[in-house]
Amino acid sequence: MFEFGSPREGLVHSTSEVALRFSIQINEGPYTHQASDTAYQFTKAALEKGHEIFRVFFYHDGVNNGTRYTVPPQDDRNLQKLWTELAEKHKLDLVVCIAAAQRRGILDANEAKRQGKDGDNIAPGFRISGLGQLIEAGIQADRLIVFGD
Amino acid sequence: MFEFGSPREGLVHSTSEVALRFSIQINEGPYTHQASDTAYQFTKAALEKGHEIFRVFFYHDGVNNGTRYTVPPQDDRNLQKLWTELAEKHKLDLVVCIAAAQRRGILDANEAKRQGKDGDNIAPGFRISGLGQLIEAGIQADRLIVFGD
Amino acid sequence: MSDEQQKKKFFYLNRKAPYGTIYALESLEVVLIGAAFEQDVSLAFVDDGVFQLMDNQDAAGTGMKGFSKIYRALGDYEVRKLYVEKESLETRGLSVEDLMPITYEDEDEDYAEKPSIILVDKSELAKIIADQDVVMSF
Amino acid sequence: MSDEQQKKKFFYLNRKAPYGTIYALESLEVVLIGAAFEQDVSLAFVDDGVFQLMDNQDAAGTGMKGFSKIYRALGDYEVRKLYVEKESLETRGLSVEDLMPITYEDEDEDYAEKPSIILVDKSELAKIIADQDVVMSF
Amino acid sequence: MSTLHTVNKSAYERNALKSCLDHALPGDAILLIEDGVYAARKGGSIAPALTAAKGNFKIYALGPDLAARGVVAGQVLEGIETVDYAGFVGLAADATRVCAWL
Amino acid sequence: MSTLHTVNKSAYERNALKSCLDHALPGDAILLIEDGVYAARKGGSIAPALTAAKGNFKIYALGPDLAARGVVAGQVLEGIETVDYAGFVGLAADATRVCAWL
Repeated sequence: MFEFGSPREGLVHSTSEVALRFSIQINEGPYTHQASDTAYQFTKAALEKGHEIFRVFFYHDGVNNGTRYTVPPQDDRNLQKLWTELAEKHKLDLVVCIAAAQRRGILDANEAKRQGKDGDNIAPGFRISGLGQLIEAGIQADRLIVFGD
Repeated sequence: MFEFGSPREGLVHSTSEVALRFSIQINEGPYTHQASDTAYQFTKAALEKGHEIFRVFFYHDGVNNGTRYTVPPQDDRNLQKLWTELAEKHKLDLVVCIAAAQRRGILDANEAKRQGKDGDNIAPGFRISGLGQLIEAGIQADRLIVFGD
Repeated sequence: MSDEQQKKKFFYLNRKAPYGTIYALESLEVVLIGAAFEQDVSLAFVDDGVFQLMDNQDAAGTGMKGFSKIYRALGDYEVRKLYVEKESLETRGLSVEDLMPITYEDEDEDYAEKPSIILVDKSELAKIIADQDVVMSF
Repeated sequence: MSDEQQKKKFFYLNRKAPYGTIYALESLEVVLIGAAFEQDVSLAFVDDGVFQLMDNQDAAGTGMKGFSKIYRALGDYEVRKLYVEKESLETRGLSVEDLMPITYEDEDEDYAEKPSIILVDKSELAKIIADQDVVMSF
Repeated sequence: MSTLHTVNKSAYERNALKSCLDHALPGDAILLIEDGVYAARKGGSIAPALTAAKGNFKIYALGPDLAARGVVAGQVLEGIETVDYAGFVGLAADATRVCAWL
Repeated sequence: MSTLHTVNKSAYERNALKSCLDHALPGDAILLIEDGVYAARKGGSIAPALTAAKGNFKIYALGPDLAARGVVAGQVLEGIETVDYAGFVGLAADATRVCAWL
């Protein structure tokens, strides 16, 4: 893991800041609330400062960030793509809560098959898993940051 | 249209109540907020009293009521199915706003094709259309009732 | 029913701040589409809704799309009545000078530019609501 | 890192009323799953969160699924610390008698039934928050 | 020519009920639904404001929402009438317009 | 051993900031984000409470959120420091835990 040796551009005026492991929880869907935007900017900034992101966990309506069916207006940001690209670049673990996803209609191929649905809509870079992954994210990280409504 | 001649079980103590034409606007997704539940109970009660429902318009996160991919817990209500069944029974016009749906990943077969997506998730009984349908619902109905957050 | 009879008073009640949630933006999208229907349209900005009209909005740093320019364009859509509640401004330490200038061109007066923002107090707004046919809340 | 060192203080901050939104229910789902991880768990009910614990909840008429029984079962999951804020109760005209009785069996005292609800005031709760490792907000 | 106002937010958390009371006219009906029904409970800090408002408005609370939240019959403020969904429809029909304070 | 508290709600609409101020300890940091930043604007009715709180806590506001909402530099209350997303990360790193008042 990257350790801060000397002051760098973009670092805050913190004297104590060393590389930490963050977990991120996102509770709201894209566009409807700013939570996903703020979480994305925070995650990007943390990575740029050399911190580790242990996991990004999508809960409640946050699971709606993980559908590849969104088609936002062309002059607007595409939050799903932003997350997918950030995950690809930094090997992020983007986890969509299975219980929350079932209530809200987010499916991967496995879930679709298991539930007898005729298709799935999960976006690249996201995976569906259980709430235990959120608890583990809390245990393994130095800080858990919650973005919600 | 049904007119109230004499007092009936279940009618409120209104002396003036005649059959009216209602439009319903739903702004929130199922489960996350109670708005869809309340709107459903209101719509059902209005129909049982002999009123007409001109249109149910799903806006903002309300569009998420219209995905057939939801799999709520077995002991819980399935709001999408409740709406689909009510629409079937009473020939309701359930309209999902296209602009809101695009942001949130709700697609019908036409939209999927037009946007180059590999599948769709719209539920039976729902159709995707423009915001003009909401304005028309306001114009044509005696009352527009908004359920939201 | 004639076309004239079909003309209804549409009232958009905006009580939420912009950007934190999408309601302000998606409310505007309804207003723009609704303008084509040639109804009698007015908008009200109450409580945190008054923040929607603040001048100098620049969303670029958040990654979100700014949309404050749309309010300025409402006059072009013949949306000319933007009621702003005085008490809501005062509580937030705002005056009308803190808001965007929003105007329309009056075709009856040689296209003179006139302000669309109408300051009202609570009791005036209460009476305006009581005069509407359709209230859409955001 | 040993298993002992891995044990963290998990704190669930519940500030929302039940039923109007899903946060109360989905917060409970995290608590139940989290119980299997054998961390040091406590829940706090503050502001409208205290409404979650009201007795006599019956959601049948709304069509929604009632879930108040889950709170009573928390003791079986070894979730035994439910901090309820006095000031939040008082503002809402509630006393602890208006809340569900929630208990756990203390295996160290011959499985005596003990109350899980712990009344605290604001300043006590502030200190409890300052002692946590992980704060999950709902 | 009256308005039905609906309030679905907890008055302890948000300003929707206050704003509604500020903008209703004498003779209007106010219906508390969803989390809005907590305001109808006796003893809370919002109760005096609601009791004062009863002189000007007809105030209702949705029964199924009260029951879901554990607000039982004897706890509802005097003068607030409980209605079911059919009653909600009736109130909407009786009014000239419905204004939601979201 | 301090806490970073985040507040993302308008203090004019909800009680999140008030509740945060009631539960922060001296030396804690409070970061206003999203609609929470309106509280940092001079002249509003919440300003005195925030000014009083500055004696006990370090109060920050997220710059990009201020800018989005049209709160320009001179309008921010004295003593409230503006940070960017990197600064937000730094505050989270400096604290022992982060508590969101949603």
